[in-house]
Amino acid sequence: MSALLKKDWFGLGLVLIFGSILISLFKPAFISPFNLYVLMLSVSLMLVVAMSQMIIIAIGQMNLSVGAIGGLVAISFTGLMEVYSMSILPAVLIGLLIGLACGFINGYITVKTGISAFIITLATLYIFKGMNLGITEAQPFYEIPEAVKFFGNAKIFGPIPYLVIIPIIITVLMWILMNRTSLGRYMLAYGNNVQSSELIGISSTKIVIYAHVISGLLAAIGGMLVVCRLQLGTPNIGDSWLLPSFAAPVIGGAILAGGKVDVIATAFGVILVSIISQALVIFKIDPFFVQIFLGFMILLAVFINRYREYREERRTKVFSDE
Amino acid sequence: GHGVTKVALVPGGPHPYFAAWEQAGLDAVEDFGLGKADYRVPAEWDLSQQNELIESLVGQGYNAVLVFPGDAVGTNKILGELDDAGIPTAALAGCVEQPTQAKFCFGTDTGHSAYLGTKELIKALGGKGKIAHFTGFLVDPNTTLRINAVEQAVSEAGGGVEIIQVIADIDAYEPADEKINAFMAAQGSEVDGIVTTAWVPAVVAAQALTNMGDKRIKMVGIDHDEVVLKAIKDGYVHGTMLQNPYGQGYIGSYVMDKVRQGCEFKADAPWKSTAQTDQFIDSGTVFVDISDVDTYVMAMRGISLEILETFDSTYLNCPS
Amino acid sequence: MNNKIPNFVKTNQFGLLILVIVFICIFSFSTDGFTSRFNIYALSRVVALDIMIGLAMMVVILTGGLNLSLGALGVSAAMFGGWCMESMGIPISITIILVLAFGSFLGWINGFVTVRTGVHSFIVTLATMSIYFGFMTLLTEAEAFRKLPEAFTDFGSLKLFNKYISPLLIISVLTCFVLYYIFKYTDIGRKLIAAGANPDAAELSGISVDRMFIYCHMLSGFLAALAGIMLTARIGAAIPSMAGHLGFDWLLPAFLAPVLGGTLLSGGKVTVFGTMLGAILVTLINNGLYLIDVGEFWVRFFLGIILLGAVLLDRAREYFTVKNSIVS
Amino acid sequence: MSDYILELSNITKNFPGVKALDNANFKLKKKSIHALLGENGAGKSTLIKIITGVYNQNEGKLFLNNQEKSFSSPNEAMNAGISVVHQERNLIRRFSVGENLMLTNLPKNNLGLIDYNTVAKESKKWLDIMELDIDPNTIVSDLTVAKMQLCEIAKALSLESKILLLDEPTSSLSPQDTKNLFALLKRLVAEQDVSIVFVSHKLEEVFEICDEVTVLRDGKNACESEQITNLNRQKLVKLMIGRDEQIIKSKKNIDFTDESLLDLQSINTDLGHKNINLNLKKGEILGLYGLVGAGRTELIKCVLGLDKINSGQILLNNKEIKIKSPKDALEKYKIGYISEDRKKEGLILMHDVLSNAGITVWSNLKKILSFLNDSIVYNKVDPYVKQLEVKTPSYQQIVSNLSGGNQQKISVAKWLASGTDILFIDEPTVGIDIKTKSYLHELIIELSLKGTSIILITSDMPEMISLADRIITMKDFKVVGETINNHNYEEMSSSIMGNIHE
Ligand SMILES: Nc1ncnc2c1ncn2[C@@H]1O[C@H](COP(=O)(O)OP(=O)(O)OP(=O)(O)O)[C@@H](O)[C@H]1O
Ligand SMILES: Nc1ncnc2c1ncn2[C@@H]1O[C@H](COP(=O)(O)OP(=O)(O)OP(=O)(O)O)[C@@H](O)[C@H]1O
Ligand SMILES: [Mg+2]
Ligand SMILES: [Mg+2]
Repeated sequence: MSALLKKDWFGLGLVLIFGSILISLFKPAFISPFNLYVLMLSVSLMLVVAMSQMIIIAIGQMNLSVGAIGGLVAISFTGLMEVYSMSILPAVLIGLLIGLACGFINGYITVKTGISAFIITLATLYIFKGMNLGITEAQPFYEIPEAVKFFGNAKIFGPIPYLVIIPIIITVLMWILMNRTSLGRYMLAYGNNVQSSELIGISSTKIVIYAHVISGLLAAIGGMLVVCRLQLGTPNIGDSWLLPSFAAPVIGGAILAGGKVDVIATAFGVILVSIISQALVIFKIDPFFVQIFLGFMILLAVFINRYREYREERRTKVFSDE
Repeated sequence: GHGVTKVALVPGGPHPYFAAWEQAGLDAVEDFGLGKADYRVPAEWDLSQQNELIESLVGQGYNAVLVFPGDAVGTNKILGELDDAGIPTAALAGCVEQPTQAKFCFGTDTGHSAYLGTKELIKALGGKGKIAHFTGFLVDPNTTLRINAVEQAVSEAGGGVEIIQVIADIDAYEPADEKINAFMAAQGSEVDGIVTTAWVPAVVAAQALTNMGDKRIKMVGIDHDEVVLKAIKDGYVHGTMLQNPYGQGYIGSYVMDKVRQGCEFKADAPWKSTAQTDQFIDSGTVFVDISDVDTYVMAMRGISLEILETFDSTYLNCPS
Repeated sequence: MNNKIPNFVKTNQFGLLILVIVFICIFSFSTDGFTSRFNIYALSRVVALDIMIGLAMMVVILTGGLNLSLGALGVSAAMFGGWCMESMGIPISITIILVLAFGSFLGWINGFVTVRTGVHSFIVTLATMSIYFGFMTLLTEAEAFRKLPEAFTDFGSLKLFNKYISPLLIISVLTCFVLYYIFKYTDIGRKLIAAGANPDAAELSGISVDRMFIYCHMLSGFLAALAGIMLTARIGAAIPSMAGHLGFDWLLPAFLAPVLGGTLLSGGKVTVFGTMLGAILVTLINNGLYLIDVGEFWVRFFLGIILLGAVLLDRAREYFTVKNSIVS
Repeated sequence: MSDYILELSNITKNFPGVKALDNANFKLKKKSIHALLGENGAGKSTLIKIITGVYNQNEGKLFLNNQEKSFSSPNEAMNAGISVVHQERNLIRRFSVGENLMLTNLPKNNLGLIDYNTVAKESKKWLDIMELDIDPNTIVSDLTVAKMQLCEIAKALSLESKILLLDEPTSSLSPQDTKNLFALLKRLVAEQDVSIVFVSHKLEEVFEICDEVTVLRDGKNACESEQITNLNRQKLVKLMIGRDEQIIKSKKNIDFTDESLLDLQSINTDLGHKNINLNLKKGEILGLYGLVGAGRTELIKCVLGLDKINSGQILLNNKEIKIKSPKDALEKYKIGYISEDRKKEGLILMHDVLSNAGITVWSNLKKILSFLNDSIVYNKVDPYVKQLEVKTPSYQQIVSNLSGGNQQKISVAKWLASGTDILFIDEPTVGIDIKTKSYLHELIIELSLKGTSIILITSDMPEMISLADRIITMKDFKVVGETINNHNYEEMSSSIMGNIHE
């Protein structure tokens, strides 16, 4: 029991359970199959995005370009299928490749120049988003193969959408990566203390590049999943990812200075954020109040999960010393 | 004596709605002998970015500016400065609020369009039912106009219609998808009609209804996104309020050239009035449903030609 | 010891200055309108605002934190100012004082919550961004204040120095000098920097770190409010959307200027003039790209490339100067 | 063929503004324990880092088993059979002890995933060898400083390398831990043919276990592979600092019946201190002895208002005071604290010497409108920095580029400058060379003669006995004894240890 209490996800799990019970007491529609389906969809998409940011938080950096990568891949993916009539599989592969390349660029420049990833990804955010706009001239692509549309819309059984499959696999893989592989442990070690881990013999180059490449790949997958969901490839995909991508890991106990992330708690963070924004709709909150509520709910969520860590977090900085 | 007219057509930011302006400008150059009529897009939806772009366009020698106001109030300042510098401007597609130095507003009366759309929805519902309204950023003054217009149309319906929910701030696809679907889950069985008054909510709501296969809920959208048009053809969406971006760009460029040649607006020009301005010319708003969704382009062209043909005689006093 | 290279050359500011000059040359020769009076005046106004926003972010980065609520705060303050002038008829000078106080107060909330709860300022300001913006929209019902005193709005379009320069730029540059003075030549400024660099050590050395952090947030609020007033004067009205949804439009310039200026993201270092030069550089590039006509859809792309180039060049300069200062 | 396992010849290493090593030579014989000595900043750690591939030398060669090698990363050195305990702590604080020990070579199961049971089992083995009673699943940040240091040594051992480099491994160990460690090191040399490089500032330790000595002074060899048998303490000190050592003893007469200046009365704290009573007389050096973890640092932090005092009172000049924060302590009551953890709490490493040395005096020096410039601060702190002979190229040097010892001097200098009445000094000479140590000792005595009252926390028994006027012993967050110091090492140490072990 006391071991459970120590877990980052435990407090959040309780909040989720009690919160859901409370909401469904007031609004039974909350646990209707269709609502669960909608909830799972929004969780699925954000999960991938949150993981993409989480792995960069793990090494104590930030990736401002997640959304830009996601958007670029989304429109490349649909563009290839619409303009070049490419079939789905190669389009997916090229999409992943673009994500990988973007991540590699971020990681490579960051580690080779020693400039903070915040700055590098701020610049690449402009570059990737600029390419996106330059290619599309702000026009969406509409010609999506039926199979893609089906994947984004159909249910496996009950309220469970096909779309959750990939995010769930990714979450499991991420858990294994962060908890059971040397690579993941080295990333966390690196995030904990860059100098120590270099002295231990961990190669910064490898760690940083791998983390960014994984982040790029996840952002790419996120972008393509959004295409499946929206059934069109608009240049705006990814524009709204940045804040939720940080909010979920941080609500899940991640420390922005690096070295501490928790995959399960991050997933719970995503669910919590989704439930909050859904609750705002379900309870018909006046649109003029929505922002205010959202702000207070974020603070509340973080308080609940953070209180016991008060001392550690008190003065951690976002960026470790360069 | 005024040199060639070089018109810049500047939207508020990158958005598919304005794409037709590009061709419209080129056609205007061809048809009316302008020097230039270029479609120039700010890199972001951001008032300051738009201002910066416009300022740099003046530096590049453009001498007339047609602008979709990044803000109905905020854009006035720069329009005034351009006017002081001898560069005529006009608001295109959406209006700026008076007092303004923009020569006129040529576009859609956003409030009126929402009002008409809601009327159409109420008609389709047979005068009673529960409706929801999905719209864009709250801080856009047009959003408030739309919310009020929808309320007004509902209040005129005489009690049979009720607005059960307004969802705003969904001008991005992903939050829109999340919120609209959450709404469908919670109120889908209760709601009878949906009116959307912004591009993204219209697309997402049309997509949601299509995905659900729901033909019971009546929806009236806005604009001409393919998703919305297809949903109309497939019967998931009742209709949409179309605007006339091509005509705006084409006729707007023409008028700017005339103004630069010294034409003045007639004192008794039959301006329309909107909540924002009383120097408004309607570029045409039409409601299309399944019956005319395939032919709306022709209908729009008809409206444009009609406006163009009578424009000089109706609005302008030109030096001979 | 080798001291052939003057100290100033070793700084980030020097690198930026060179870049600024290079870009001015490139744009003056390759475009028509760049040196026109209209363009320079327009640039001076844009730069003025970007400097102020950059400074407002810089003073929170100093603490090792971030202020995401910057834009929301600035707009809230500006709307408050609009309300004072239009609805309450309060004179301009008093309004300005009230607005700056109001901005500092919102900044104080950010600082107080951050310090007292131990939640990171990134999250606190993420939440207050929503809250401030939400309250602002709720209270104003998204209505703009546009019947502002003419003396006030005229100031925004005043042209000085042979009509080349906006007075707003002068305010910003003056602010830079004041901040520079504070950080370099006052006890309090030094304490702010020390607290940001190593809070634990500063605390044990008799500095009240919590108070310093709150001061930084208040200063940030103050500067954001000042930016809000300046923007109001420039557009002649206080508009809820003047910094975009949730004030987001301010965030990129807010980060770019200090970051290019050499402010350390981990805190404990400020570069006031670096931030100023950073803001100038970004504005120049943006403007130049529009003039050069790369096609607006590609502007962001090239802006990104140039930014990347600028930080890489700066790193190269640093490397070079360090290498040259090695004793042999 | 020589029987040197490791040989460095003519190594030069430059840092911006500093020549850390200047044509230095070093030879490590097989199966020997070789002491690497020198003042702070002499270049010892730099040499270690060159051997382990952290830095690349600018000039010179490195031979391993008579073959020329150059390591471009710590990994390569590790693979070549060199393991190291660096001067800085290098454990990953949020990881468990076991994982830290195994980190470079985490055991995998047949799926290729980390097997944490094996991690625990394997690491337990090395903890047992070190006679460390720690559960491998403990998170490192929950350990005391001493335990962390021991874990770090265990980690180095776990690589089973033939060359072991230990950079000040005993700096935070208790005498008992040190004794155990030495026994183990001797066993490794005898039984497993390991060769060890040992860096320390404690000469007793060097004489206890080392065979050969190399001394660095300003990056140059002051002696090279000298047999320990040819040296004595005096000679060694002379090699290191260029002159003889001075032994300092406080010869004051404190009237212990005087009124106390500072009085802690039945203090109970949040951290677990029980009924602490102690008083400090004017001009007295009150020693606070205890084994590491006795709660001394924590007591001081509670007094400074950083943690909560639940009951009891603090009297200053017989008046009850409430200290809310270190700022309060400094500005209202003229009480200062020199932290034991100079990197985290003592210094702002990224700032220059001047702002670190001046931080405590800014408030006092500020002029109208809070005006303050460098020269005002410089005038104030310069005498103290000079007095401590801080070795720095200039006041603009960034503190993190100074050697550990010089950093410590700066963190002392700033409190000297602030001119407090009461000074808490926590482990002032950890990692400090002999020369500086005696300066610091002199300084502490001089301060107290001038009327500053000092509470001195140190785990270094000789230091305690040579400096303190009265020694209070703490154990498990309680005061367990009080002795007036007669400066007789044998008597005092047995009486203190008697208090602890009673
Ligand atoms: N990374 C660095 N950058 C610049 N100078 C450095 C760096 N590391 C060490 N130095 C300088 O090199 C010299 C040697 O330092 P080193 O750490 O090797 O000394 P040391 O003998 O280990 O001292 P101590 O006993 O205090 O640990 C010092 O003057 C130090 O300031
Ligand atoms: N056996 C133990 N196991 C775990 N934690 C301990 C143990 N003993 C002490 N601690 C805790 O470890 C922390 C570090 O104690 P520390 O060694 O700094 O105490 P101290 O007496 O001030 O040290 P020093 O004697 O070196 O000044 C304290 O918070 C203390 O509560
Ligand atoms: Mg050393
Ligand atoms: Mg201690």
